[in-house]
Order: sequence, then structure tokens, then C-alpha cells
Amino acid sequence: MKTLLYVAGEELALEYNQHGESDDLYELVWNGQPQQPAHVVAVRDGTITFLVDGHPLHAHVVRAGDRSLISIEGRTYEFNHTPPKHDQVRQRGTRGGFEPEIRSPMPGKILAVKVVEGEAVEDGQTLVLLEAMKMENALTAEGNARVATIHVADGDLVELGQVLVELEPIESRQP
Amino acid sequence: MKTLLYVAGEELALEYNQHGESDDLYELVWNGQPQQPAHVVAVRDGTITFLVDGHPLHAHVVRAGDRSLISIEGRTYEFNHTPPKHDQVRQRGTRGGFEPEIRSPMPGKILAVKVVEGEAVEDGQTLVLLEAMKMENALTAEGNARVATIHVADGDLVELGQVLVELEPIESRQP
Amino acid sequence: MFSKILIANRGEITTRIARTCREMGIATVAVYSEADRSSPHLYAADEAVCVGPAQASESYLNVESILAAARQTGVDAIHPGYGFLSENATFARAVADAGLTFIGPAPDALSAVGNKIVARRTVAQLGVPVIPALEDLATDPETVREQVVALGYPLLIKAAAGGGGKGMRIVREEAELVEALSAAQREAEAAFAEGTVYVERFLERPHHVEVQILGDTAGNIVHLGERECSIQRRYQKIVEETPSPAVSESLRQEMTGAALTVARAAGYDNAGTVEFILDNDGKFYFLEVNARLQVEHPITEWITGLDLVREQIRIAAGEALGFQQDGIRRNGHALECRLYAEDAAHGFLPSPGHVLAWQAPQGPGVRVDSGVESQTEVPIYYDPMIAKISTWGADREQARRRMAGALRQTAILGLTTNVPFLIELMDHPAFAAGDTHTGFLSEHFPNWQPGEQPHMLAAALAASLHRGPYRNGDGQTALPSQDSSTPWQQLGGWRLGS
Amino acid sequence: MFSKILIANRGEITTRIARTCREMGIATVAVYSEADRSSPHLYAADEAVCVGPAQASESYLNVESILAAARQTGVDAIHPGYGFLSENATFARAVADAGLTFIGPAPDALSAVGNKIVARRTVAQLGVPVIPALEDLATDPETVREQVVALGYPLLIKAAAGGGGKGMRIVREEAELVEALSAAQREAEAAFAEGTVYVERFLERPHHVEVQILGDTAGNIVHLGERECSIQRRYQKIVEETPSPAVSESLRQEMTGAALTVARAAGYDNAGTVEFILDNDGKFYFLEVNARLQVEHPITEWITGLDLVREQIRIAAGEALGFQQDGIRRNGHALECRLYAEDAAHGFLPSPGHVLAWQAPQGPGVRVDSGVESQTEVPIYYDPMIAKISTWGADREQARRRMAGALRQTAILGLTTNVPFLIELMDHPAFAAGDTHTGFLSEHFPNWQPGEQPHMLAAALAASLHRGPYRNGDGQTALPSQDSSTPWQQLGGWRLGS
Repeated sequence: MKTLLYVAGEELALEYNQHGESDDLYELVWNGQPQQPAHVVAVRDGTITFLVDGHPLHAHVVRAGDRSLISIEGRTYEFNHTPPKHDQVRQRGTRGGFEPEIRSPMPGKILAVKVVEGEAVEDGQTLVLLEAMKMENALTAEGNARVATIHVADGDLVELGQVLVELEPIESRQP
Repeated sequence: MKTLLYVAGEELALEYNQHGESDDLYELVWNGQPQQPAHVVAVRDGTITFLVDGHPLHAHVVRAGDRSLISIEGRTYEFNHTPPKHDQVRQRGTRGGFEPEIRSPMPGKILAVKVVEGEAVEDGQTLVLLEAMKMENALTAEGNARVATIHVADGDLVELGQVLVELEPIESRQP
Repeated sequence: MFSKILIANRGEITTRIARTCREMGIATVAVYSEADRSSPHLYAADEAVCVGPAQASESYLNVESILAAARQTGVDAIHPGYGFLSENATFARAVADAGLTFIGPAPDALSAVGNKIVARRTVAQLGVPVIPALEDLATDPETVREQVVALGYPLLIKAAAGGGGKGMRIVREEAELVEALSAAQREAEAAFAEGTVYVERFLERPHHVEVQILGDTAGNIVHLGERECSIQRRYQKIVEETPSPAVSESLRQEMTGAALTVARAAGYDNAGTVEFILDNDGKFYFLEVNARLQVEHPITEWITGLDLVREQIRIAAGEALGFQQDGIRRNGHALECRLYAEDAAHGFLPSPGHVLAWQAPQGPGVRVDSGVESQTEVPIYYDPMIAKISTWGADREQARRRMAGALRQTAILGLTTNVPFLIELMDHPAFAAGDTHTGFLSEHFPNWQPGEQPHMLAAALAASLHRGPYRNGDGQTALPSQDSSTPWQQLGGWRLGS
Repeated sequence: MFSKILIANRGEITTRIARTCREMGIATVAVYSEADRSSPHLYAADEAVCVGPAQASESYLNVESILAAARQTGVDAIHPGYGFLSENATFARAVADAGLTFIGPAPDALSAVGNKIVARRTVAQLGVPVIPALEDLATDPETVREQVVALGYPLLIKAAAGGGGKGMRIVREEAELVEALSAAQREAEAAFAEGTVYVERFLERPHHVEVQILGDTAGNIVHLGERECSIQRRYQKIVEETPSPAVSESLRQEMTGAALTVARAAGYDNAGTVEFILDNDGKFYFLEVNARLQVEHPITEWITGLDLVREQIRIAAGEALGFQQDGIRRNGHALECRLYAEDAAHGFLPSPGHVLAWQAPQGPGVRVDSGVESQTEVPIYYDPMIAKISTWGADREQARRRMAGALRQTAILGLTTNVPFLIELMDHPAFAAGDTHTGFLSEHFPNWQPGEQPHMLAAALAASLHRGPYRNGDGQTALPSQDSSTPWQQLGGWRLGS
């Protein structure tokens, strides 16, 4: 048996095969590396208990659409079961260089759009104020740019990852 | 909408229809009698919250095979969704008169069969000792009888409702 | 201090002991039988070892298997919990012989108090009153029948090695005697690997009051007050509280003093409980010493702030008690209800099975020690206690109302439990008045039936509208039947399979 | 005593207040917004009334709607909880005008202490030190820019009506001033319906220490000791404890004395908290009075055994305090962690959504006050705090280890929460050493990332083997994809759809 899982766009491969002697003992190969085998002592609706080298681990598991969410000892793990698509939301915190699309980092409500289409903005300038859970969050330009398109208006409710504003870098603008 | 539910063999009829004005308000008719309408404020996996006349009720719900199990304020309710079959386990505590089949009142282990086939037994005489959860339970004859068939032996594990011993009433025995 | 402890038990008490060990920085090893693969106690510890098949005699009572697990995992000490091997002096000696520490009294003290017959004799010599009893029963039933005539009926048969109601039988008339004797012997044999029983006079409507003691190996010994444990069915406690509503301050002085006398005379160390019967004239009789952690220890923890498992471990490691008698303060009132998988409407018959849903109560002054979770098994092989709820209040009434609220917050589906019964018990005026005695249930709840079903209609509506989880009888998720009467569309929701 | 109380709040605090009311035999009315139909607080009460749409201004802050619900249900009194209308004197007066009792300080005392600017002035006159501040800000940003020069940067902008970190902004240089001011004003307006802000000097690395007070309407007033609340992010507390590791017994005398002075001068009744900033030289400055039940009140309840909500209700009903200062004993140590739906690895950004699974911790010395359950929503409209875990220990170390264990027992899926962050915080040597101050997180956890993922392989195996509820993104049960790689047959189990 082999499962492919995806975390932040990275593919992870888990092979697991029943050991001959015991029907609950699995031989594991993780990204090509053989691992300690695991006893799967109990598989329930929503929880699984393993024994790895005598150490019990209790996992809470939920499958949400294409994702599996797992909690073990207070920490959460998340896997996608299918490869990432090209147009998916970029991972937060991993952006590099100029970002032409300003996306909502969380579900919330647009408190104020602080720019207009065609306006030139500076690095760090606030574009949109977003409110979620009673806190204001300023979304800012990273680099000098011109506002190409604004997709939202004051008071709009927006989803995680929704494009709010599109920018054009000043340098690359065709005159 | 109408559901038929069964408790201890009794059929219960619940009609529930959405009230025109509100999409969460249900008009209820219970066994032909109109009832206070109920707001169904939240339906989740495993729990439902109602408001009846302003009073909230929170129900935990599990569907197990043909049964629905419901817990509200620490009390448990159980319904069957299909009518009882003829050969089902008789309800405990409702038996009347002579009972020819001695059934296990719980899952457990046969500690000792105290009678043999063909033996005449008296009212109250112990037929089988059943152990469950470290407690011994004596299953006794209700009325004078003769042991017709014994279905279990010492050490057997038995299920709830399993027939352990069959008796013939002394009176009705054909010589 | 120990670096790793094996917990030779199962269920809630294993989890509870593991929590304290973790707080003390001590690693833990849980053991489990093949029937307990789904039990939460397995993953409460840092390591887990299967010690045998379902039958307790082959796993939790299997000394060889437990010691092998201890050797394999390299532990320093074994905590026996309650029940199983906890009061077995032979086991305690075998643990010591294996070079490990038994977390409990020294084997000699365990023998002295563990055998109830020996304990009775010792205590009587100290001037502490004991109940009239017959200790040396003949093996021949006919002779026993003659022996007990002097005591008179009703009688109580008890296991010499016993506790927890196992191997106990009340005998109201001679005709019941022989069968009750052999049943009690078999039960005792199964539960304690020791079938000896004895017979004592059965008092009507007394209180069951016990005193918690704690002694270190240097001979320092203190008491932590009393617990009232009169509300019982099948000779097993279901509700406990501290302080006892039946004990005045002067009586408390007397009883705790007697308990300390008994413990000192036995050279007792570690945690233990001296049990008394208290009659309605305020006279008390020594009953037995439970030489282990008691099921109901949480209520003492609530009012003293002490962690009894921590104290047990410290004492077993040779540390001195960190306080003296006058340093122990008892504050407020605590109650415990034991949740059993049993049918209170049918003779409290055990009701093992699969837990389909479990929701524990929470909030201020509420503690839950649970041996189950959703989707776990309550096997037929072991005690049907599945959880303990304890509450604390500044006074008894606050603790009682908290308990009544906590029980109503509790949801358990798939098993028949005593929760509805406990709710009515907590609400009963006689319980609210503190009028507890061992005849409480037969007096106030004879042939109890769950009469009050106040939310039948709401339950029926829930059964009609519910959105899963759909399960087979064994608790596995299954597809719902395509019942066209479920109103998913009307609820603005989705429809499974459409 | 009241016979029915309306709780003008939501989430965990509504459930917590309803529990005490039930214990006191008082009926309760919960209110809820249209976004909170799935919130557990709705069914914690005996009645529930929808008071408006999701936006707090139209529901939980809607005085007309709340009062209409109170009239409709015939309550005697309104408990405002914390946040929302709890410190709004206008609301308190409107409640009184409607012939109902506001469970909190008298409106005049509320005005006196509730407006932080007024409170500062009053307190300074009493000789209690206050932090240098600018109270009368001009409306014109340019003038403000000049006004604050005298104070110097860094500055702290605070809402006059505020609390809970709302409407607060730290300003480290002049360029940030104008935008921070208007953001703080808008936040304050949204949170408290009152946009006035003021500016005070920002101290680096101080302790935030507060004193709980309790006064009756006859003028008796006591303190219940202090709480250390220095560990904050976004000016909001996430960990609190009592006693404070930074407060010596003599400093405790001084600070509690100052707190009582402030409360007496304000003619304060009911429960309140006097907040202080404590610098590293042991000098403390009055900060503000929180004229309400505090989020972190459970830790004071743990160590005093008092139920602060019960005391609030008794006081509001005109009863005298049942104890004097020397009757209050504080025992042991208590810690609280606030569980937030937020992403600690990305600036503690709120992370609302659907709770797919929730498992609360349990056991000795662990209390959970939760606003969520499995399958409930954490809406975008309200505070992201979803639960509070508090632990008690005989000493700080026991409380800390209990908390570390309780957090590891907690499972929440579907939302990003701060639980992994809190686990690392509890395990941090500086926290274990009690070296808490308001700069703790920026010093020890700058740009924290969940580095430790010790069970990645087990998690991957769980993802491969799970039999878990399959859900759509909105939490509804769905069919699993027919993924042929799941090993149901090998597990001896069944296969969905086969």
C-alpha cells in the first residue's frame, strides 16, 4: 500500500504493508526511508491509536474534503490527498519578490479600501483595512506599484484567499 | 413529513412540517395531537439544538443500524425506525406468564449450567449462572417446568437475547 | 525518585495515575489485555504492553505477565491501582523479589490488614469495636448452616481478600445460605485469586463511613478526614461524599482516632482506608482496611488539595510526609458519582457494549475521571464502572447542585448507564437532606424505573431530523438508509447521496 | 434573590454564568445573534432569544434588542459578562430604568471607573501612582502630533471605554501615529460604541499585575489577591496566573492596599479588577479598573474556592458579603491559558471557521470553560477566544505541568489555534522560571513557527488509515472518495460502500 500526501505543495510518500506475523503490525517506508514498524491497535471513527516501538500515540482524525486533519498530543497536522493545483492560494509566509495579487489572509469584512484604481502606491502603503473577529488588519503593498483593479468595496465579506486588489509593478508598466 | 418510530413495540407517529414564515420553525403533530411548534436552530453531525416555546434543548444523536439513540439532559431515548419483527427479543420486565425460552439478559460468559436436559425444575430454581463484568447473575425458571433443550455449555460467551435454555411447562407436557 | 512506573491496572485509574506521574516527570508504562485495545488507558501512558487475553486471570491478574512487562520496559516501580492485584501480598512480595518497588503498603502490613479476618482480630485487641462475625467457616455447608445460627439472620458474606463489593452476598434466610456461599467464593476467587469468605452480622440502615490515612515509611501517619459511602447497590458504592453528613465533629475525632490506632498497630504505610459501619445511635464498628488507593479518593483530593497518587509515590520512594496532621486543612464539600454501564431499571444488571457517543461534563468545580471515550468498548470481562464525576462546593448544597448539573451535561449513547438514575438520586429530597444510609436505595428507589421522559417529543424529532453519524451495530460508520422522510432539503442543508 | 437572569453575552462566559445560576436555583435566558445559532451558549440556559443579526452592534451591543428580550422573558436582572455592554454605564442605567437589576457596579461607580481618563485623575488624587499620559487629545491629528512630543515615544494608545486589548495600539515612532490613532478609534467605536482614546507612556518589559476586588452595596470591600497577566500578544492576555511570581508578600500588601483605596474612593460595589503596571524596580502604577467579571477570574476561583459569579449575583441582589478580608484564604497556585482561534505562526492572525472536532482535557485540577463544541462555528464577527483551560496545583510547578499535560490532551481540528504555541510556552525554561513580563513573547518567541512536528509519520499513517468522519468543507458528512489505497480489509474491518 502506498499513499501520496501533500504538505505545502511538497509530495510525501508513505508505504505501509502488513507484517506477516501480526495483523496489526505495519512495515513503514517514509519517502523511501524504512522506519520503525507501527502497531495499529485501534481504528475508530475519528481516532486511531498506534504503538510505535512500545510508545502509544493517539490521533484524532478528520477528513475535510480533500484534506486530512490530524491532532496528536495537542499538535495539528494537515495533509492534502491530491497534488496542489497551479491556481491555488499561495502559502502564507512563503512569498518572495513582488506580489501582484493582494489576497485576503483570512475570512473577514472589508472595513475600508484606502486606494483607487490607477493610484500609485508605495512599499508598505495600506491598501485595504480588513476586520475579522473585532481586530483590524492592514493589508499593504510590498514594493512600489500601481493599483490595477480593485475587486472589493467597503463592507464586503471576503473569504480566505480571495483576491482583493491587483497591482502592477511600477517598473514593468508599459507606457 | 411523517416519521413512524417504535418504542417497545409501540408505534409512535410524528408529523413535522415547516411553518410558512420561518425556515427553521416546524409544526408538530405527535400521535395525532398538535404540539407546540419547535425551532430547529442547529443541526450538526451528532447533535441537534431545538427551541421549544423559547426553551433550548440540545440532543446528542446517533443512528445505530435501525435504531436512533438520543441523549437530552442526561437522559437517553431510543427509537426503532422499523416495526418490530415477530421473533425479536421480548422486552425485559414485560413478560407475563410462563416463559419457555430463557434468554441472556446481557452479553456475558456462562459460568455454570446447573440443570440437564429432561430435568424437572421448580419455580425460582437456578438454571444457569451467567458472569458479566465480574458479577454473577443467576437465571431462574419462572414456574415449574421441564428442561427441553440446553443451548450452551460452561465457558460459552453469549450475546444479549441469545436463547440459553428452552423449557416445557409441566402442565402442558404430552405424555 | 523513580524514573519509570508500570501501572498494573486498566481504565480510569490507570489514566489518573499516569497523569500524576507525568506531572512528576516520571515515565509510565500501561498494560492492557487483548480486550482493551480500544481503551483510553492504553494511550495515557508513555509505553504500553499487552499482557494477555481478555480474561483478567490471564492478563491483569497474571503476575508473571505483569512482571515480564515490567522487566521488558525497565521500570523502577509498580503502581497497582485498586482492585486486581492491589491488595495481593504475594504480588507485592514478587514485585520486591524482582528488585522493584510496590507502590503500596509493605507486604507484611498488606498481609496484616489485607486479610479481613486477621485484621478484625487485631483491631478487636486494640479496643476498637468490631461487628460480630464468624471467621472460621467450615467447608461443609451443613456445618456452616449450624455455625451461623448463633449470629442470626440477616447475614453478610464477605471475601477475606475482598473489596469493591465483589464476593459479597446478603443472606436474609437460611434457604439462601448455601448457594450464596458458593457464589461469593467463586466471585472472590475470580476477582482476588483467593476464595476465602467469612460471615458477619448484617446491620440495617447504617452508614458506611471510612477514614483516609496516609503514612510514610518512617512511621509518620495522618488522616485526611472521612468519606460517607452509604449509597450502595449490589454492595458497591455509587455515591460518596466528604465530609459525611452523619458525622459530628466529636464523632469525627473518635473515628479518625480509631483509624490512626488501627493503622499504627499494623505498622501501616502508604495510602489506606479504614472502613467503619456507623449505626443510628452514633456507634461505629471497624469493618476492614482497604490497603490501596480508593476509587473515591478524588473527593478527598478536592477538599484537601493533596494529590493522593503523588503522596503514594513519594512515600514508596522513601520520602517523608511533607506535612503533619495540623498542616492538613479540609475545605468545602465534595461529592462523587460513579458512572456504571448498567441498567438501574433491571436490578443494576451490567450492560457492556460499544460507546457510540460520549460527552463529559465540564466547568467550575467539576472533575471527570473517565475510562471511556467515544468509539471505545466496555468489555464484558471487567468492572462496569466507566467514569467518575466529582464536584466540589463551598458547601454540600453547592456540590450537590453542581453534580446534578454535571450529570445532565453528560451524554453517553450505545450503552445503558446509571446516569438517569443518578440524576434522580441527586434531585431526591432525602439525598438533598443528607439522609444517606446503606438502605437508601431500597427505601427510596425500590424497583426504580426511568419514569421521567420529559423530552420524548424532542427526542423523536431529533430521531427524525438527525444528520448522522450513521453506524452499524458495531459502531462502524455506515451509509444511512435512503429514508425519503428525512427533511434535509427543508433544512436548507444537503442530502447524503443526492 | 432573583428568579430569572438574562445573560447579555455569548460564548464560554454565558455558559459559565448559566451554570452558577442553575446551582443557585435561578432561571436563565441566553441571547444569541443569527451567526451564533450553533453556539453552545445558546443551550446552556433555560431560555434563548435571538437578539439580531451577526454584527455585534445589531445584536450583543443592541441595547434595545437586549432589553426587549429581557421584557419578553420576564427576567429580574441582567448579567453582562465581560466585553460587549459590561462596562457601559448608559446600558446599566437603561437596565435600571427598565426596572431591572444590572449585575455589576452601580452606574455612577461604573462611570467613575469605566472611563479610564476619569479614573486616572481620581486615582492620582488618592496618591496612587499613575503612568504619565495625555488625556485630552485634540481631534486634529497635527495637533495630537505636537501634544504627544512631551510624553515621548514609544506610546500606547488606549480606548477610554476599553478593555481586552481592543482599541489599543503601540506607537514606536511618529510616522505611525495618525493611522494608529484612527484605527484605535474605529476599533474602540466598534467594540464599545465609544471611540474616545487617550495616550500614555509605554513601559518596556514590565509586569501586568491586577488585583481582584469584591464589594457589597453596604460598602464592605475585600480583595482576593493578585493575578499576573503579563504574557500578552496584540495587547491581549493569553496566560494568567495567581499568585504572581513577581510579587513579594510586602509588595502584595502595598498593591492590594492601593486597589482597595481606589475601589473605596469610587464607591465601588460588585466584582472588579484594579490593574497595575509593575516595573522591574518593584514600582507599580495604576492602569485602570475593569468594572466587570474578568476573563481570567477562574484562577482566583481556584485558589479562593469562591464562585465570583455567585458573589456578583448575591451582591447585586443586595446581600452583604459573607466573609471579611481575614476570612479569605488563598491556597496553592492556578494558571489559565486562553485558547484562541488564531495563527500564532502568522502574527496571531484570527482564524475563524468550523470546528470539525473538539476534545477538551480532563482530570484532577483541570477546569475547562469552553465556548465551542464539535461541529460549531467560530464566526468572524466576535472575539477569537474559543475556550479557557485553567489548572490548579499545590505549587506553581504542579499547576504548570498540569497545564502542559492538559494542552497535550486537547484536540481541535478545523481551525488553526494557539494550542501548539501554548504547549511550547508552558515548556519554555523562562516560563518555568516564572520570568514573565509583557515583553516575554517578543523576547522568547519572535516570529514563532511550529518547528516541532514530532509525530509527522504517525500523522501521515493516520491520514492514510483513517476511518474518520468524512466531511465537506462546511463540516457536513460526505461520502469518502473511493480511494483504493485505504487498507480497510487489512485492518480486519469493513469497507464503506462495499
